[in-house]
Amino acid sequence: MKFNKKTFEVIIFARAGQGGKSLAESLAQAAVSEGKYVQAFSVYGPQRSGAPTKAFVKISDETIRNHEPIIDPDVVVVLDDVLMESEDVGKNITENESVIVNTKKPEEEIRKKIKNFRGNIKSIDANGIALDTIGMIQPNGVILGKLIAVTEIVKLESVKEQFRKIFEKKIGEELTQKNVLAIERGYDAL
Amino acid sequence: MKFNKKTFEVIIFARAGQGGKSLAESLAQAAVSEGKYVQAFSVYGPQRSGAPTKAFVKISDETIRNHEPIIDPDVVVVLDDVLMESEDVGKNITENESVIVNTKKPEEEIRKKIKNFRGNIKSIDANGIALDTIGMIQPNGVILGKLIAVTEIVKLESVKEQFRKIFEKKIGEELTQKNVLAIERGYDAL
Amino acid sequence: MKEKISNCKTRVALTGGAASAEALRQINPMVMPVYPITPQTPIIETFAKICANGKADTEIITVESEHSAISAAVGSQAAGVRSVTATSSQGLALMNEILYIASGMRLPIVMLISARALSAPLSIHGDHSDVMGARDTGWIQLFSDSVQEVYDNTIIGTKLAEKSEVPIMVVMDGFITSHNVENLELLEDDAVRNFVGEYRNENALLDVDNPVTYGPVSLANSHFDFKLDQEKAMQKVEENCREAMREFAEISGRSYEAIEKYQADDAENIIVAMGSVAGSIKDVVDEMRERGEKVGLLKIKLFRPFPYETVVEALSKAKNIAVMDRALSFGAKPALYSDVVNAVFQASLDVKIGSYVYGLGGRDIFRKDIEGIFEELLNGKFSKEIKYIK
Amino acid sequence: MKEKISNCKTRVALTGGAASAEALRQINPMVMPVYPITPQTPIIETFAKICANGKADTEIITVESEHSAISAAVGSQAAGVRSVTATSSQGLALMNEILYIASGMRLPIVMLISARALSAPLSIHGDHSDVMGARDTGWIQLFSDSVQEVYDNTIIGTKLAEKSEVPIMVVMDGFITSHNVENLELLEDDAVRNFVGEYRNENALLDVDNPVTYGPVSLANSHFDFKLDQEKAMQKVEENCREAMREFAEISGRSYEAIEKYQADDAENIIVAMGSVAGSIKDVVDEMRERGEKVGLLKIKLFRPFPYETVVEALSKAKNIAVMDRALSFGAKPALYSDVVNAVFQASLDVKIGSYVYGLGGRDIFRKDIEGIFEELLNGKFSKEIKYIK
Amino acid sequence: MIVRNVLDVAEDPVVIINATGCLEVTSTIYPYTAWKVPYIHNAFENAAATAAGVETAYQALKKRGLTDKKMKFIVFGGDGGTFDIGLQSLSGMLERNHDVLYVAYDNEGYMNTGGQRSGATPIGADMETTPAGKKSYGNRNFRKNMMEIVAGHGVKYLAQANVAYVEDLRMKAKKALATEGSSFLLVFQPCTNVWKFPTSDYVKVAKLATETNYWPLYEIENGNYNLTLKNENQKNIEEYLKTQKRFKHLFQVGNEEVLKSIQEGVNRKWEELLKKVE
Amino acid sequence: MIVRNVLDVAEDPVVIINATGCLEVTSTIYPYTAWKVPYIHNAFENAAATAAGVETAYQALKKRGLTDKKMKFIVFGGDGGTFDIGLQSLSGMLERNHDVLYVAYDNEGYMNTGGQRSGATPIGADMETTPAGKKSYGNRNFRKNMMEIVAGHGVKYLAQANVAYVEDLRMKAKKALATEGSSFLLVFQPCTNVWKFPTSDYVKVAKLATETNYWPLYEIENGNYNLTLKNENQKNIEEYLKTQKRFKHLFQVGNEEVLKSIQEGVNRKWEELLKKVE
Amino acid sequence: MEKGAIIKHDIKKAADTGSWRNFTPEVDAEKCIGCGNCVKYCPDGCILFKDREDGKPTKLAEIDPEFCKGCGVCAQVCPVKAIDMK
Amino acid sequence: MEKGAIIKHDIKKAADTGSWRNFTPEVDAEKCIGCGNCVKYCPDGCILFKDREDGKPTKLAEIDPEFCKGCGVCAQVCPVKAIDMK
Ligand SMILES: Cc1ncc(C[n+]2csc(CCOP(=O)(O)OP(=O)(O)O)c2C)c(N)n1
Ligand SMILES: Cc1ncc(C[n+]2csc(CCOP(=O)(O)OP(=O)(O)O)c2C)c(N)n1
Ligand code: SF4
Ligand code: SF4
Ligand code: SF4
Ligand code: SF4
Ligand code: SF4
Ligand code: SF4
Ligand SMILES: [Mg+2]
Ligand SMILES: [Mg+2]
Repeated sequence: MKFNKKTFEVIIFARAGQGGKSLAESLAQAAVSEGKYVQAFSVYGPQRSGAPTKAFVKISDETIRNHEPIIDPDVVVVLDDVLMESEDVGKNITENESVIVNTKKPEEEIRKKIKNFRGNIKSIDANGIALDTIGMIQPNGVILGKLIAVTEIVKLESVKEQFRKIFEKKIGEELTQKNVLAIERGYDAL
Repeated sequence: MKFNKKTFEVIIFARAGQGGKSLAESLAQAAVSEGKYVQAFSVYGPQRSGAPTKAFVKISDETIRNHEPIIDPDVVVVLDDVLMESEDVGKNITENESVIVNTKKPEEEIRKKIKNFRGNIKSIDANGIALDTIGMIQPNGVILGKLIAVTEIVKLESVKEQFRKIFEKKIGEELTQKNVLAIERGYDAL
Repeated sequence: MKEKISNCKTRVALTGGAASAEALRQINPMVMPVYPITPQTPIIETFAKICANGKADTEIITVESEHSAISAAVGSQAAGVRSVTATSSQGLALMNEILYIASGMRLPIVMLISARALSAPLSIHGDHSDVMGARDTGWIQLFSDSVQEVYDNTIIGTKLAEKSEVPIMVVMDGFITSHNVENLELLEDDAVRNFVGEYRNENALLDVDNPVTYGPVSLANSHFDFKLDQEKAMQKVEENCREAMREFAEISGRSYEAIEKYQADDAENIIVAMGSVAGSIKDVVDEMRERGEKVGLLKIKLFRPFPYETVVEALSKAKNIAVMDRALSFGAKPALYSDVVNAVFQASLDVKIGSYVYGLGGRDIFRKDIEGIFEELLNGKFSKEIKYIK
Repeated sequence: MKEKISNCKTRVALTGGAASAEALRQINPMVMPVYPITPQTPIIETFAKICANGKADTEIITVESEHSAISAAVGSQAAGVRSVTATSSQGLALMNEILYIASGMRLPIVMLISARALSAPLSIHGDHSDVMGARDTGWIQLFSDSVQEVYDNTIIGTKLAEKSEVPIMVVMDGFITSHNVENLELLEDDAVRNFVGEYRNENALLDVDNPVTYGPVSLANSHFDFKLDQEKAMQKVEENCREAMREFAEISGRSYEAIEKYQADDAENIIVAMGSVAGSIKDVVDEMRERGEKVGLLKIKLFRPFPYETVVEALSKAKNIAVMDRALSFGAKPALYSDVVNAVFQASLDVKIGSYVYGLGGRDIFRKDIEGIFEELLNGKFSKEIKYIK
Repeated sequence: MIVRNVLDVAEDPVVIINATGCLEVTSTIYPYTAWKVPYIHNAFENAAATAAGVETAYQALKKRGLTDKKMKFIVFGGDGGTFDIGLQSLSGMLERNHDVLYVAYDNEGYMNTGGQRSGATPIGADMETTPAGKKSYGNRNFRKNMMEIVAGHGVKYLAQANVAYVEDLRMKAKKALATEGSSFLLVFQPCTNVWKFPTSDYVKVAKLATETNYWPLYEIENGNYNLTLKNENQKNIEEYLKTQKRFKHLFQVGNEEVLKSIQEGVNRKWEELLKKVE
Repeated sequence: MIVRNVLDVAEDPVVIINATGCLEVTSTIYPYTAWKVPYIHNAFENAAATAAGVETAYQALKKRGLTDKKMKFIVFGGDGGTFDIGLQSLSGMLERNHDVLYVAYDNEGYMNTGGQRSGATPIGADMETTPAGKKSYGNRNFRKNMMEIVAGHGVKYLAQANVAYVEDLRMKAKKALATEGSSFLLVFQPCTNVWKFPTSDYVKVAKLATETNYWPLYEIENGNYNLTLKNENQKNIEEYLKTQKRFKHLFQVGNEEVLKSIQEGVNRKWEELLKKVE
Repeated sequence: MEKGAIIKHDIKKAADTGSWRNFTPEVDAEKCIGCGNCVKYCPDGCILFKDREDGKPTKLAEIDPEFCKGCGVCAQVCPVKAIDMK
Repeated sequence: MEKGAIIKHDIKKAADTGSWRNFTPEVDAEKCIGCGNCVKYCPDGCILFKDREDGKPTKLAEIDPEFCKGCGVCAQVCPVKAIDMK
């Protein structure tokens, strides 16, 4: 049985410390602010900084009742292309679905790393853009922008607003503003 | 239902510290040495020295399987007549059964302390005899002698032997010998 | 769940841990001894931040072990004030001795549990072993399926415990619920405060003018009677629960029962389960119902005291039942299964019951697994052996 | 019990505590961490005297709590040597967390338990609450009815645990058995030593040339499997028990089984019970049989793992069953009752089962009470409510 | 006795927290209670944690303006419940500096369970878990130095007292109660039952402990050591040991070394103490 | 790092006992184990009791003549597993003087669970259970003085070390291993994750702790205190605090007093130590 | 049956040892100098001071026989041997 | 499945961090003076000494890339900055 796919599902591959979890949470809160129902969670384990992790976001117009991890995502985000060596990031990504990769490498090279892949590759040098806008290698904001540009699952405005709400207290106004800029840059990037 | 009374049952009323428990155990071990089956146990609770306690001995030719406290004794021993104020020592003692009391008081006076009593009273000044033989107020040996004289449930020899076995190591040869003498004196007392 | 949203409610998305902390903020208990353990940490960390920022004025005691956490909670609740704590797994097991004491003293402590597996080998992930291991301790155990239920159960549970004078464990599934951001609706602070009311301990230790003695020695002539009294209090819990939930529905629009029947009324094939798996089962039920299969779910929320008769009622139309346990009882039937069997036996229902154990140590369970279970019920292809969904 | 006494055996009378200490003297384990608690004290005190006089050379560790007692036993057993400990009540509850760890590591520690009630209120007297509270911990639980059984079970239990690589609780009833002087027959030292043999831990920590790691972290991909493996080991225990008891019969002339049927073969009315009450029930059965009543006893010795099928077999002729529990499971059916119901349900036996709770906190139980229960079975006058024999 | 004298010097209402032990078991057998003040017994190992909870509840009420009564919180714990199984909970209470007076009454063993060795049992004592025998001279460890361990927690006031010196005990209890935050008293309390001596020698035995410098009377106030009784002529420890049956075997041939090491231990500890007093 | 250096100086085969914590969790994720020597992790709170069992098993084998190998037993416990939940079990092990070296690696908090306060957390630190906020300056307690508590047990050798002073650490580990009976090492180990500083500053941060006299290097041998590093010019504690985000809020207006009391605390402890050294 | 075995204080419920005492202490009013030793040392707290009827200014020790367990400590600590165990 | 999750030591089972490192340290053999600092400080114990091939008498630090987690401590403690994080 293929359970009814009223839910939009995202898997985020990242390395511990890269901000995969905040990416997921920002996206989820943005969806909530638009009246949607969400789930956002991660795979937990003893994590040394740098270890591979996965985060999940589900977005729907109805209450999401099941608590499965995502097995058939609508879009996949990869925060570090090195992860593609060890993780099968393209699993269950079909023709009209995308894998968004933070990479400097050309798309064709990236595509080759996934076996039997039929989906789209959207690559973006999020590290570079982040360094540019925030001054740190913190790709999650940029790639979040890219993600909503690709999927249009929530509005850019909602994301920016929620990001501010969540992070202003934690990291201060200035850094938040830079991050918001990074989101915008990601959104606008080709 | 009256359960088959193949078992001979003794209740010992004493005050914590008077040796009611060792009396019970000596009697039981003597019976065991004659090939009998026994149980010997006490009522336990937080005991301050001087608090009333009860010990039980059951003796039978067959394995004793039940683990009830004794409710219908064949003989009752009272190590301190003061206990008769608070305890119903004569309960279920019928015509041919006895209550053996360590007391200086005459039997009639003792008898009056038990309501509706139909059994026998055997009184003995065990304290006095003990003081005489052991040099201490330790009535349990004397009264043990009396008990077997009254009931003939085990042989004097067995008791003496077992008493020696149990106590020689604990209290030394000399004191044991004195106690054995006390048992004999109790046995021989009228 | 019907959604009668009134105006004054706030819709947010939080993790289960944060949701329970938010409920605590509203309840504003007096004392909370805490000791960290994964995956309970989101609860105490969120609440510590709330207090650090003056949004609640609970006294947090950062104790040196879970044993002391529950011991201090006994102390403060006996002192006369509302006390809460939270733990998981090894922590709950370490509290074991004092759990019995808390309930024996009839102290309605509220404990939030983020359920997790027990060592050895060590696992930080979710299952119900810890909670099942404490099911005989005389505590109420209330399970939650979603973040909304965690929030609601924290509030309902506080009232239920205090009404019953029995301590309560409000259980969420470790990680799956405690760390999962989900939508929920918050009540207004005043609504919550009015609902739970002031806590009053008629035997408060701090009432120095009316001295009481807690925790005496009971000899053979009284101990049995105290235990019986305690059991009687347990027997009243379901009724109190019904009442608390009814009142809660009035302020929240969310009506709950000790059990939740989902498509169970006419279902011949029913899964009985607790905790976060229930949502997945509902999805499957809907799908299978669309195919015309008469399947349903019986979700147990109140696991202790076990609502035997209410369960029987809910299962009275069933032919085949699958009970899903998320813990083993080594060398015996799993706990929930065993209780359901007892309920059914007592009512002489003519049903077949299969035992399914899933999700130990955080093993994922998928809707297709659940569908598989229903298929077995439909085909009658299940035996008396426990089946492990690995 | 048939009495084929061979020449080389010694007949004595000892308390249950002393009898188990005597068995330990013969087994001569390497390490015994101890922490005192009434009514376990006769066990450890007798054994400490034995060691002080050089009659055993076990290393006694006088630890600072029961938690450390079981922790040290885990350490020494993992190190590679035979380890024992003993406790009761609060002590067993305090060990709770580590009990799961000992079994999870598959360490066949032998623990003698003098069963006692749990606080609050505090009671030093006997019941089975402590042991029942530990029934899910993955330990074997072997109950004893008499001092002889305490002695025998200590010896059989050591072998059974080591064969199964599962830890064991050898249970005696607090005071009633632990402090009661009864007759028993001792085996020769050599016979006992040969029977239990040398203990060998193939994963000994002290084997420094073959280093092993005990107690790793297991993630969601393996934890379930370890637990399942552990459960499988539990499933083999009954078979191992049968074998150990058969071998024990050879050296002792006393044949045991995981359960004992007493006049149960043709009995329509059966009481199921454990521990020291069984002897009293036998007396009643004999009396009532004399009156022509078809009554019998099913005594459970091996309570964990619960021998469902063996129990079913023993009950297959029964019409009315009374299960006697000496502990409450607050808010649920008592433990033994619940297990019997599961056994019977699984086999679809057509019986009525009544639940009787007795003896909590040392409350005496008399043969007339038991007779009363049989009468109720005979009259069919028992309901599904738990009956408390106070 | 300790209890009465401590309560006697308390001026504010007190709440008592008690660990399982002789005191608890003899004073609260249901339905009787000997306590005229609020009293709670939780378990054996958690009296201090329980006290932390009770005291915090009081602080919470004060903070919210729900009480303005002054109250004192006093724990009574035996040596076993303090040195051994309750040490951790005590340590946590001291660390967090709850406003509680912890009184450890020290009878040098688990007496309520019949007299087993505890961390407070002196070396050589014949106890149920460390019996004297052919291969044993009794307990093999020196007493845990509880005063130093508690002092290590930076407690503002702690003192060692003895039931036989009542005025001294009362003075210390008073000071302890006046301390803000945690304070600690370690009180010597002979046990007639397990130490085995006639009850009427109670005071004599207790005095000998101090007269032999086995149990010096002193206090530690803000880190400063102060002897509250200057014992001019130290008696030989044997005088003390001889009064009690638990040490009887030490006077048998073969145990001379043990006796010697006991005397040495007393001397060493006494000298260490003197150094700190200076 | 600590582990490797300690194992490195051990000459006899060692058996490791580990409490739950970062070390355990990162080194033994099934089916992987980083340990080339026998290793056991039992629970969080009972490493010392487990060690007591392991060591006693060894003594039992020796007594019965079943082994003649020499072996060393080493516990690794975090500060939480040592100061708090494992204190009692440690105390028992020390009291009975098992032949075990207990190494506490001190990162000043429960790090494995994400950075909550422990008894080793310094005052003012922003931790998960004692967060800084409008009404809070972070942790309110001074660190438990574990060295004094362990010293109170009469342990023959104990020492305070720092990962940044490797030779000193190795010297101390060697001495500790050579001790008959229990010995104890308390080793400072920065946690990049919770203290929040760049990993590459690891050694710098650790050194600052000693250079500010916050973490003096010393040992206590048979009761005698000995500084193993004489710090001639003490740096201001702020230099150390500034390197880590957990103390960031202390530099905001309003928290001057806290900063001051931290410096005072360091000075006081240092002077107390100097007195003892003399 | 009190809920949770919580006992409300009631003087009548203090342990009564009246019936199982070995020896009973008796204060000799003539000898007693009112020093208070016995009052402080009685382990069971059952000696109290009362005012004297004979006009002497000192207090007089009085033993509550209901709660005394007869341990003899009072007799031992009395400096003038005013207490006799009978 | 090992009984009781007891792992027999096997070098192959040590945690392998190869694939998730941010930076990789590289030792410049020219600069390394063989002081051993990095060997002692590496938190993961993955630096060992090897003999030099170029005939110098000092030892040369070698990093095992499989177990290095790229923390950079070695680079920090090297007195001659012989280690570079790439
Ligand atoms: C967890 C636990 N372990 C053991 C006991 C049994 N126990 C009760 S009191 C006691 C001894 C108390 O010793 P101590 O604290 O010195 O007080 P004392 O009895 O000597 O007054 C023991 C071992 C218990 N109640 N709980
Ligand atoms: C009984 C129990 N309580 C709590 C935990 C959760 N826990 C595991 S490790 C840990 C913190 C360890 O702190 P520490 O000992 O300082 O070691 P670190 O992680 O800092 O290395 C905690 C709280 C547990 N495993 N067991
Ligand atoms: S004499 Fe000893 S055993 Fe008896 S109550 Fe006093 S301390 Fe306890
Ligand atoms: S950096 Fe901190 S949290 Fe990470 S492993 Fe080290 S001590 Fe643990
Ligand atoms: S005999 Fe003992 S209990 Fe009685 S009054 Fe004297 S001191 Fe008190
Ligand atoms: S001790 Fe003696 S003199 Fe002093 S008050 Fe008591 S009876 Fe009177
Ligand atoms: S980067 Fe870190 S882990 Fe890697 S070799 Fe250097 S110190 Fe070791
Ligand atoms: S620290 Fe630098 S110089 Fe020293 S061994 Fe390592 S690489 Fe070579
Ligand atoms: Mg004591
Ligand atoms: Mg730490």
